[in-house]
Amino acid sequence: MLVLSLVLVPIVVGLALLVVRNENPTMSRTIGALVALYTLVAAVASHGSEWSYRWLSRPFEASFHFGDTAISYWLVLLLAICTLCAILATNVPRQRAFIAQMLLLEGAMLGLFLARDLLLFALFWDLMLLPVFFTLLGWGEHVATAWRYFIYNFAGGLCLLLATAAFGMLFGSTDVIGRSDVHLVGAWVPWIFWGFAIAFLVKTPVWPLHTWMPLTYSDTPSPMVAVVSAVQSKGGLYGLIAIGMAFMPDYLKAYAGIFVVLGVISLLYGAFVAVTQNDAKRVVAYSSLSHLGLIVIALASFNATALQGAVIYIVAHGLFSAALFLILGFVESREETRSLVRLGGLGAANPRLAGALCIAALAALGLPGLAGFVGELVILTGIFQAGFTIPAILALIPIVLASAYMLRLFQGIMNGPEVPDLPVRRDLGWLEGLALAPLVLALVVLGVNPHALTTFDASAYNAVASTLQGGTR
Amino acid sequence: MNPTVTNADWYALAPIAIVAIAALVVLIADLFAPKHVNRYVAIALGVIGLAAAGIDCAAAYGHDYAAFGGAFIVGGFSVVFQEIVIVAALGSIVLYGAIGNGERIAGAVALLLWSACGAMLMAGAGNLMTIFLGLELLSLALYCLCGLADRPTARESAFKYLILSSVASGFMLYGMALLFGASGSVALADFTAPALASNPLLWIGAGLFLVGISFKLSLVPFHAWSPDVYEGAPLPVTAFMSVATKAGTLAVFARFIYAALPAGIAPKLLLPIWIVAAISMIAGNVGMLAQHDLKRLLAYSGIAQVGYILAALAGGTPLGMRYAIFYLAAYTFMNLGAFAVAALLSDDGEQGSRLANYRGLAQRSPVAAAMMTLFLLALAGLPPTAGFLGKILILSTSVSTGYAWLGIALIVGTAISLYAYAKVIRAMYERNEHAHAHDAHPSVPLAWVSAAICVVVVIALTFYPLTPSNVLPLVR
Amino acid sequence: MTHYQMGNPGSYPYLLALWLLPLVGAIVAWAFGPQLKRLAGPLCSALLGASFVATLLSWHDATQSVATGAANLVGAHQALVSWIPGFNFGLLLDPLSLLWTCIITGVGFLIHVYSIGYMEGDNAFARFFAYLNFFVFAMLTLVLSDNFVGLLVGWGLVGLASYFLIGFWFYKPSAVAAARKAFVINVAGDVGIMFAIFMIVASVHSISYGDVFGSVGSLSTPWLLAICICLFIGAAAKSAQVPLHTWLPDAMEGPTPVSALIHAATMVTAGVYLVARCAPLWSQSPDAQLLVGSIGGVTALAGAILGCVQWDIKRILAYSTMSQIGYMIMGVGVGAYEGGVAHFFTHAFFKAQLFLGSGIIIHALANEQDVRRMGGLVKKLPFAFVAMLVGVLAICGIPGFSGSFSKDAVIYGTLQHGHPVLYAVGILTAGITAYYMFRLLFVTFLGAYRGEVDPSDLGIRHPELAGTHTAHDDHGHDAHHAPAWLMNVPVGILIVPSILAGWLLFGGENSPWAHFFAQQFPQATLATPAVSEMTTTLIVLACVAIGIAIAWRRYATRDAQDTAVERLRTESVKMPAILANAFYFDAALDLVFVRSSQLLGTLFGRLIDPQVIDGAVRETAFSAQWLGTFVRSFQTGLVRAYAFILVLGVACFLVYYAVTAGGLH
Amino acid sequence: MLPMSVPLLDYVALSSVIFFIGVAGVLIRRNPLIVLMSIELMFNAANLLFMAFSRAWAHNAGHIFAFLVITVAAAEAAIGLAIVVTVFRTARHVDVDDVALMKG
Repeated sequence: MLVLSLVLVPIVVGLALLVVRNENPTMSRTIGALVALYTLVAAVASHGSEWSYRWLSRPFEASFHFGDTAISYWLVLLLAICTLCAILATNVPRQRAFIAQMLLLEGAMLGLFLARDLLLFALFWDLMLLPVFFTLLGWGEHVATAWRYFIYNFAGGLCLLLATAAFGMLFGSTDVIGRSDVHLVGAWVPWIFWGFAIAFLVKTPVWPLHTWMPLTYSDTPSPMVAVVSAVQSKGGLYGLIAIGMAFMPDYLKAYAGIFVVLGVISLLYGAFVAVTQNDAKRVVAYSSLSHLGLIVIALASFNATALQGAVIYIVAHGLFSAALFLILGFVESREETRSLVRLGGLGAANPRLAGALCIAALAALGLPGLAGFVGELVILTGIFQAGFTIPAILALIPIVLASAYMLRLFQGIMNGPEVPDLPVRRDLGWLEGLALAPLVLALVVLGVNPHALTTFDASAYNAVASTLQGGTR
Repeated sequence: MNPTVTNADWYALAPIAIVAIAALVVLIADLFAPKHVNRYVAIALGVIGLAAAGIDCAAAYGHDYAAFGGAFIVGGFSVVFQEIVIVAALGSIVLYGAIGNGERIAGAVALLLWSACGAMLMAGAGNLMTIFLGLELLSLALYCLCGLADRPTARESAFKYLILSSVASGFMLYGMALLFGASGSVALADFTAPALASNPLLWIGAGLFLVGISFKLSLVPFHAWSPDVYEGAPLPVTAFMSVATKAGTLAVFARFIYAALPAGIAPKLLLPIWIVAAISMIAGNVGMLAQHDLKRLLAYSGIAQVGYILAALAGGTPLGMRYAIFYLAAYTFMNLGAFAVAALLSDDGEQGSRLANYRGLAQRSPVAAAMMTLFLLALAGLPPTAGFLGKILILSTSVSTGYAWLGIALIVGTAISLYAYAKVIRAMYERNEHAHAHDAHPSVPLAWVSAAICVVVVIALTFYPLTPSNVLPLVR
Repeated sequence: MTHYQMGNPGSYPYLLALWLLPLVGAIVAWAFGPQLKRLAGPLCSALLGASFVATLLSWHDATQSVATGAANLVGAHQALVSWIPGFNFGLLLDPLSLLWTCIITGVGFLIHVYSIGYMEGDNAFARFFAYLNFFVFAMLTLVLSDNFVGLLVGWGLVGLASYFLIGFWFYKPSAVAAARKAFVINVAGDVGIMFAIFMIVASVHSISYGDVFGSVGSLSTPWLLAICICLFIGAAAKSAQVPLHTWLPDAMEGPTPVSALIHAATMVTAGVYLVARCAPLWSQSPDAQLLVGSIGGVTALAGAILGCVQWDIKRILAYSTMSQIGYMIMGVGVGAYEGGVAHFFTHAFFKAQLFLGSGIIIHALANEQDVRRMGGLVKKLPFAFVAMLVGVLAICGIPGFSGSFSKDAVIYGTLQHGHPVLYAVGILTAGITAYYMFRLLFVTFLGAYRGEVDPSDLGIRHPELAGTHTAHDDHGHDAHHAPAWLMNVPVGILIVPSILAGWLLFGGENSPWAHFFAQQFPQATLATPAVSEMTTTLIVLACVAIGIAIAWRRYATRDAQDTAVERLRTESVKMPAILANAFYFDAALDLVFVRSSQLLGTLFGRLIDPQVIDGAVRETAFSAQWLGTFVRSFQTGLVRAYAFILVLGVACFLVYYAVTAGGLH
Repeated sequence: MLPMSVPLLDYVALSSVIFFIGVAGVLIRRNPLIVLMSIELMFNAANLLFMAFSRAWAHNAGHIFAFLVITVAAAEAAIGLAIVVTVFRTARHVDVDDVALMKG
């Protein structure tokens, strides 16, 4: 039941917040933070437990089946932490409704990661689009962005739906996530595979399905985009592991070339674009394209080391992109601009803000000792081991570019002479500091000791497990 | 054929009779009721009559019986469809209470009830005559209902509906004549004779018959009437029409294709229908894109939604039947809910359902906006609504029965529809400082209640997918 | 050698202490900077001093087991943690890392003390020391790591520290740009090492030095060469080897103590350390040796030539650093490991001393760095003159001073290992070195003070670009001046090793130096060159003498001193473009990497993304909208039109059914 | 079965001709009354067919059906005329094409 409450509590509280009339922003923030904290605690407490209730028995078996898997456990923790931090950092107009959307988003995504049933997974997959869509409508800068987000992701969601239905018909049950005895083969499976894959690739996103992403990331209020970029984008990668790799390994292997090529293009493309963007949030958005492209390659390379690296990097990217977006949100709320051309010299008056941005940016550019580096190094080692020499070499270029654009971002905001016409500066407040501290701390801790992330029990995924056994180490 | 008529035959007709008599009672009561309460009397009597019919009807579930020598067949199948029709009638009578004109309401309620009788008759129709009778009863009452508003658009809708529907009925009737010519019988049961499989009369007759069905289901290209009629008709009538017509016609269609065809010819015979269904899914949703009126938009939406339901039937499997019914039931509630919210917000004027009126609704009435959003999302097939589960189920049948292309059409259509539904949602959540559109009936409790019931059902159906097993259509 | 052993495994608390103490200092100074205020400097210095002591103590521990006969290998190896499965991390203190550790903590300590004086009054005093201590920690990680990933971690972290310290005055756009440039180029180097690690892991399945060096024999020649080249990319970036050197002169934007510690004594020599550390790899790959040696030679020469045309005192020293590291790389590259490493050792002292000496000058002249605006400082700053003189003598290789021993060892080593061309390059470079170092000395200290001369008369076109920094206003000199001894004492102490350190090499193969490294480096069979070591020394000396003579003639004669202003102007204005632009390396790198990246980024971000991909999406959306209008256009509202459509539909149905039914017969 | 003097096919042909005259009337004529009459024509074509087939099969279902249709058609005509009157009450010219307020 604890697992179930993990999903239900944020949703119920979110809905309740939508209805109540109390507009006190502190109250909503406190409630939101408490719920997020509850999910964090409950996620740890319920580790390994399950809850199941039969949903359909025809045309295929489906259940309301919740429980974490080896990999989703980390994503749940990441989500809970990111949501907690984001809610603490929330300071927007119409706070109550916004926090409600944040909680709904958290609940939907918790449902996604905790779903042990494909149909349930599909349900939450579509459900988690809605809070973001409404946030874009209510708080976004351009309506067109909401369209892009919704249309792209829903198109992906429809493919997922079709594939799920086909999966259910073919296998007879969708209550499969985390099971190790599911191995799909047959004439239909490539279609099913691509149905899933397209949804996942849109969500991640991967070039050329990415154009919704920079718009969404730059238009959404920072607390929301912190969660979206940090965790929602991982839904696709999680799906690739828990569904693509676990149930249809033969096809993931067969089409690995396509994934690798798309991953490499995303990797390079995102990095090159990030170098030239002047909108701070877009720099981070395109860097996400680049970073997540690497993870796609890692998954496609079907190598134990790369997979380990991918899990580390998924978490690391979640942490640093959440931190980056939150910090950029702070900067934007203070200076009312995100243009790297307009900003500058904030570091002198805001040393704490500068310090936090610095650590986040360094983690993003893969500085050794921070979590991003571990993921990158292990992934690349694995890719190279798996024989993807050219992708491994090409993947090195974005590392250099990352240092260029991340430093440009950091220096463009914090360094240089002070810009006289920017509004009065105020360094991080205690609440904002509290919002950033867990993320920054986690980046350092996981960078120094990423061991916990590598010891996940992959036996739940038969294909993954066999990959790990067949790995070279 | 058994010529003797027993009491059981009459009992089979009891629900219909109750509704028909309730209509008469409504009319008579209207003569005596004081003027300021007469609308409530009419509504109350109508609701009571329908509820009684519903209860009586439900009792027949599980007792299959071919009354009047197979002219009217009672069973799980007819019960489910009749209940859907009753729900639609209930919903729209309640909406009449919300927006109707006090003086004319008794007549409208009576007509609505008779119209429901027609649809209920269709649900159990076992031969061509019953089908025709039910169809015409449904349609004739609807012609009148459409015109029952003091607006030129309402009269125009009645006129258009009358002409076009009659033409379609003409085609259908001619088809029935040919079917009769082919088989020598009007009973659906007799069309299954293997010898008929290659009879051209049957093929052409079935073709014309299906034209009539397609018209009533408003499938492209027989859909042209529906946007205009839906837009012009009074809002409760549109609500009723969008569900009851489809329910009754779908019952006839399902019975025809499941139980009234010679073995083996279904795939070839019905191919045009599936093609038309696929076209409807796409064209209906595309048609929504450029609309400015909610009723009109829902008309196009209905065109596509029927396409989805047909996709479930394409395989001719029992499961497909169940999912079609599930989706129809879900659609009933989503649609009625959407109309209920619309009734909350608009008087039934020319401009009443303009989408422009919905701009900034979330500010003025957040709960109404939220409910409308839920219904639109359900129509779009997003979770956590019955529309989502319904689509999954339909997809699974269409994929497994070899009609994957219908599934793909469904997906494409859904993707397009999303844009249109989201446009309405966007308008509602737009922050409009000068929101001038006033909400005509912001506090009509009945409409609120019905909308709330629809919300609950639409969500609950997702988690408790009721797909009754005893729903295979019978012909004898 | 099939098995490579890394010291004696065991538990060495001092080793751990020496590694972590600077980290403690960094964290404390960073976190409690505002509270510590001026205490941060002494605190961090003290911690570093303690770290130096711990270095000596842990070496004592390491030699203990040899002394008691428990082991025959000198060195301490402490396993620490399993970072991620298969990537185990530990500390290794062997002669090579001891050497570096001593310099880092020892010289580092002196520079810390010096900095207390130099940075006095700076707003971010505590932050400076936090960065310095962090650098020391990072550098210790680099040299003490027992595996390649640990090395890479340290490698990246020193880059970061260097970035922070170059950009320490982050309100200066030039400093910010220089910091970024340094960091990005260094990341390019990191990436090289990273790739080497991939290859190592793929072939050896381990990242530990012991495993890797132990299985060198199993690697194919091209594979080994590839690993060496990739490692060297890292080394070249960090050690400012051509063509990745362009960041080093710009790095002089940082405070002078930083230049002394990071960009002269320690960090930039990490490349030397890497090559020396991986001697087992290089020794098996003659091609890699030739490549590395050649690049070292080219760098030595190029640095020296460019050193001749600089006017900024720190840039002169920067190019000289580049040139000297070229020597070191040349030495370790060709296989003369003891020589190359020795040159690192002596260079650390005299170059630190030169920088600190120049720091005294800069400090005294309120941040003036252009030597054209100096002159005659011998009377004003006698101590600085002495310090600089010793440094110059040492770097030029005047016999008896430390540089002479190590430089000769490198130059002779090239010949011993069969590289006569590099030998010649080394000698030539020694001569040029003498020229520009004495030029620096003469222009700065002799003649009349030119600080009051109008900059344009001296040929200074853009004072702000030429290194004339007058804007370090935060770096206040008026308020509480620290006692001068804080800066002078460290310099004074450094004079001793600058002179004496080289004597450790005295005695050739029987020197203490050779004994110390006896077990460290693979011994190659050496050719006996035609030219003896003594002759080499003499040739070098001759070249040095020529260099000094030219410098004397141009800058130090009475006549030259009198006409200094015109001379300097002519020289500034008539400088050949190729030299003024430093052989166009900057421009070329900019064109090939920076511009092309920006071009691609602009192309993708401004054209392909919004126009092509998103354009296609918008086009689809638009066509859906258009389709909607198209469908609408059938709805004319006319009943007869609707009926016509209906009948058309019926006709289609009828045709289908007629044809199908007809086909049944 | 009584011998048929007129072949069944002739009835079918005649009824289809009448039917299509009805269809054409709906499509071509602009007077709503004539349109309604054309619809009656379509119904009656079907009736003719029912009668013919009923006779051919010697089965009275067709007759019953025809009576049913006649009744329904009468009701339809009544309602139709009423609607036409309400629609065109104020119009000087009675033209189907004038009824096009709603479109698109």
